[in-house]
Amino acid sequence: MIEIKDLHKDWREFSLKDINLEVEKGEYFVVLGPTGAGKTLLLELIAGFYPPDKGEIWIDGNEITRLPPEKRKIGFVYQDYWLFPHMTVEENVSFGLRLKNLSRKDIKERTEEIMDLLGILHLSRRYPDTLSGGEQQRVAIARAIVIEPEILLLDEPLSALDARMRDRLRDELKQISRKFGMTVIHVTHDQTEAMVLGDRVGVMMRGEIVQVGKVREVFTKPRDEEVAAFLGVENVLEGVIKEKVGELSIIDLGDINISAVSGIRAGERVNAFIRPEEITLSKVPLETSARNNIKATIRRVMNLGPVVRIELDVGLVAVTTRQSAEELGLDLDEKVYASFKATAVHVVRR
Amino acid sequence: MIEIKDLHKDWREFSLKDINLEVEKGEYFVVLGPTGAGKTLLLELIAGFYPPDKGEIWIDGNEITRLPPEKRKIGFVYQDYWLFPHMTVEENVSFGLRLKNLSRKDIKERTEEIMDLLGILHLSRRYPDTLSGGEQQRVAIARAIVIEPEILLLDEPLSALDARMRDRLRDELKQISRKFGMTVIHVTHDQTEAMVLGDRVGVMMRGEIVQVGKVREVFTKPRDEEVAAFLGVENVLEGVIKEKVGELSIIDLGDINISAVSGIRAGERVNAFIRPEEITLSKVPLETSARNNIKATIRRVMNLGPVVRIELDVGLVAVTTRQSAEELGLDLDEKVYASFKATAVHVVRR
Amino acid sequence: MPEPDIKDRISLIKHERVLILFSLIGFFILAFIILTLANTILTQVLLDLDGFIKTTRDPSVWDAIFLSAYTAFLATAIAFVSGVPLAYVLARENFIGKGLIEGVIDLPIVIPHTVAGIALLTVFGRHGLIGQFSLLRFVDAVPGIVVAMLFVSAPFLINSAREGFESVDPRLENVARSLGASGWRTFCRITFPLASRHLLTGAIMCWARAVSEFGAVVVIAYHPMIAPTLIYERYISAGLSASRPVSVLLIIFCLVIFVILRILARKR
Amino acid sequence: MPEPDIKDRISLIKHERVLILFSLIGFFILAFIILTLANTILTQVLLDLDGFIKTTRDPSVWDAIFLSAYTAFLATAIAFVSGVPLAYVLARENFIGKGLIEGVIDLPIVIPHTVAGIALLTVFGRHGLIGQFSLLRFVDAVPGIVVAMLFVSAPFLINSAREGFESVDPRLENVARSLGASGWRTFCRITFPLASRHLLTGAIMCWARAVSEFGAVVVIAYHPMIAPTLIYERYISAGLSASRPVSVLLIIFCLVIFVILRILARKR
Repeated sequence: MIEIKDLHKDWREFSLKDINLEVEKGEYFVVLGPTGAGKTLLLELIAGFYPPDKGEIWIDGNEITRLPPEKRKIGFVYQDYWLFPHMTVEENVSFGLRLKNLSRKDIKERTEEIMDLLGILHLSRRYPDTLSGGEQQRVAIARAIVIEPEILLLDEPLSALDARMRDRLRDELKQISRKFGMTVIHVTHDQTEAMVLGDRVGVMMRGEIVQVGKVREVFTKPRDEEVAAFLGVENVLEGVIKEKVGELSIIDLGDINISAVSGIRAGERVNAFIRPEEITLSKVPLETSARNNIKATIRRVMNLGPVVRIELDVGLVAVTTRQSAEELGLDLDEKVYASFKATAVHVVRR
Repeated sequence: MIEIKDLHKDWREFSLKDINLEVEKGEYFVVLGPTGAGKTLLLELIAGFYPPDKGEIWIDGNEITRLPPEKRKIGFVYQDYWLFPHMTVEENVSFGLRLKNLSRKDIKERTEEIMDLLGILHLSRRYPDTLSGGEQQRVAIARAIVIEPEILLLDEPLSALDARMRDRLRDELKQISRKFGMTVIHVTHDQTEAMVLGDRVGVMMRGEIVQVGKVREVFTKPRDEEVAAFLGVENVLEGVIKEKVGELSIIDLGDINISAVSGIRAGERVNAFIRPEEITLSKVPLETSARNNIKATIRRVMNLGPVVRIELDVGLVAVTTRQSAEELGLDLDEKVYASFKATAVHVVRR
Repeated sequence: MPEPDIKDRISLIKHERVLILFSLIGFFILAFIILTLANTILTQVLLDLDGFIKTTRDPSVWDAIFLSAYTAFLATAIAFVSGVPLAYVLARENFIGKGLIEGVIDLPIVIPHTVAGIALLTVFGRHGLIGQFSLLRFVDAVPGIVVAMLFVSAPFLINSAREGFESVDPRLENVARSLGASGWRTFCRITFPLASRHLLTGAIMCWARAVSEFGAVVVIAYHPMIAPTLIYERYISAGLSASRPVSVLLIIFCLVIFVILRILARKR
Repeated sequence: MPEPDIKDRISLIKHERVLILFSLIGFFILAFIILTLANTILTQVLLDLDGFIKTTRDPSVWDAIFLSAYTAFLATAIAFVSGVPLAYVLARENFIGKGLIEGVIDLPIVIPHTVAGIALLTVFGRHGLIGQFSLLRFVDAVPGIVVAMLFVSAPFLINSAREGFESVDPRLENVARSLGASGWRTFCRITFPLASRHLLTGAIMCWARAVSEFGAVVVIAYHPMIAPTLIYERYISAGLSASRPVSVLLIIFCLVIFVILRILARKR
């Protein structure tokens, strides 16, 4: 467990202000905030690259505030990889192991195992400057986890990658962190990353952590308008995959079942994300290509200018034009059918 | 008119290969391609910063292949602004004017007029390093257009900006280029920019221009799979705003009318973009909050694995799950209703 | 948390152990420089203040100092006018033989100073390649001093100017060209002002190197005496105690000029 | 398109007018350096090849050359051991008085060489601050030569090393630390290897500056004679024609060493 108490650091004109945070063992914690919020500095303080001005950092009941970074057993991955340019991929990955009293055979085995896991074994003799961004970040991740750190700090690890590589590596990050049971603090400005990866999320703004909570909680109940504006409000639903019919998954959300397209096996716990614009409301059930038709009661109607935000009792939020809402008589306590296509549901393992 | 004939340039390991291109006077031409396709190099050759290895560049019937850049009357805006750091905003903007034989009064007037147009008049005494990215790019654009070049070359002018600023400046770019009647070549890797801004689009890959055409044409009829994969296929519809009911616009697309949310005045020519996933298909007309219910005939059904791509005769493309398609009997020549919400239509001025 | 203060202090030291060790090792070379100069000044002031004051009133000492400063300035000016354009070409263009030219520019640094003097003498001496035709007299004359200083100091200016030009992104020049500025105007309005800090630093280093030169100058022009020559002459003819007051005056003089120039370079 | 070739050629010249002009101006300073050295060598070879050959057989000349190379090497080694850690501290830490220390490091460049010699003599001379207690003799001895060379050449190594360390991103060190490397190991395995090119260049410049020094050495140690002193002595006692063959030998020697070192620095 990581405990951060009243951590404070002035850095030129910027201040990190009285950060208090607890991250559980094995948790995947995402710090979400805009550029310049102080996210990287927070990670660097936890890693021990700089001493804080005041405050304490405890890991598993030991204070490490002033411990040098090499004694903290914390892995660190930067956005821009920072591979050692004078070493091959294999030398980069095995760097941490070679500092320990291990036999050559052990080092080689463990290095190759991790490289294999991250799909970079074929690159082992290459030098970093010959690799693509995605390959470099895989090497950086392999280098950090090969020494099996208790804590892994990820500083915008996906931000420098292109969209396709970002999606792939994002899923792999989640799997790897599960596999090794590492505690992860992942810093990002990207909402999707936070939703897909985070067990819990901390929202950081102007050097302060302004809201901490489960992903769903934070995204559906932002503390104030500023947080809401930064997050964008999304439908985040927790469920279990109940059955699979071909590519189609039926997800049990507790009260309701929904259909989604995903490759995840039955029985797995998942989060389902649906953008509010994807949900169509009507007064009668529809026969359309939208697989999901859910009966619900309107809980709240919020006027947002040209569009109306409608909260339903099943935990869904929809957005529609004001005229549609008036024509269909979408008022408080009315019964409606919410329909959305199976392809509109974004499913990820929890 | 710009004519580029067999332009070729080797640049370290990279080659720009036999570029042939014609851009009409007053046209907004977008060169769309992934990073490393050679887009910037192409612009720099047109501007005359480097001599080509072979080939010719003609402007309005005059060959300018070997003319120094200062004689070409071509404005250039880089992605990273490159403002003169030792000059104030006003000095930056007036730089080009001060090189001409103009009176101080004329210079001041025209500089202020352009700064006002771009909303940077209040920044005139500031230095570039005190400005935000969006402000810097406005200054760079003002600096380029104040001398009223015949041709404006934009090298990823929006890529360094955050999303909100990008959207705003994108619309302004379009308006400004209209106002001055400049011929614009705009280079980007962003499909939305190409769709929103381009009169025509050239797709560039690995140093070659692989497809040129009207935006709609290129996006709906990509030459091959590589281009299609890079573009993503989208619904791009040309129309005119027929009437406005509050925030709702009725757009006349020729055969059909659709409803959309937009602030654009009636009578204006627009492009409407709809993502294929937003379109729901059904066999009977639906009473839902989706404003648009369009009767159409299925022209083509393409199996794309778990999902099916369905082309309709009204020029729309929809994507749905295979199961939905089978259950609803979505086959060739069947009549269906395509419904999508007014908020799902992205409307921009043509 | 028991006694956090002590624990903190210990681990802080541990943390930065390498830097502390390095500071200690590095201190030797610093102490060597400071000690050498400070000891000379203090010895003089404490043991022989009168001798020092007398020296400050000796016109031949001031003549030598001003001649040094003046000739070094001339050498710097010549190096600037010819070296800055060369540095710009080297910063912007790639061509065959560029590495060779860079080597030639660094050569004067490696050539022993008296060898440079002899070489200059074969060119600018009374029977030298240029000296025999020239209307200017070089041997035992101001032009000879300037030529010797120019030879040893020009590399500093050229290398610094080159670095300065390399720090100006060519895209700034491209933009200026597209706005209608010719190559020359672009250089004057964009490149030169943006590199001016490096150019000034380079000029300062060039002047400093020129004003400190002895070996090359003493071969080509023992007279008129520049300050380093004057000191050598006093040392040879009258020993350490006679040359020390002039040395102290020169150290102070150079220090003052150097500090002023550095402050100027920083302000820009 | 009528006569594209001629049109092309003319506008190409127009386009790069500034660079061509600058190349012409820059050529003067290049020509000055090349001419001076080439003329000396050619004059010697064409007019007095025998004298040159005789010089190459003169053991006292070779003694002086080897002494120069050897003492310059010692000075470089000392500067390296103490200067590299100092450079690292300056590259990584910010503290009050850092600007002052940077100024102190550059001071030896501005101090006239004979003044440096006098100052070193007051410290390392027989009655000097250190000289009176030291077991080593400095005056007219190898340690004196080394100390003089060290004083004038150390700044070059320190400044180059510092630039090298500044070019290594601290985040590379951070990552190495997080992987379990201590500060010292991080320096040895990451920082030092990545800065090694700059360190080597700095050492070369330091050696070159040391081997070329005359003024500071001649004051503290006229004997044993290093090459620049030997040349000066021959020039004073026997004139230009007696000192020129040794000068030519030294130019060639320095050129060869310099070229070898530069090639080494590039390979790394």
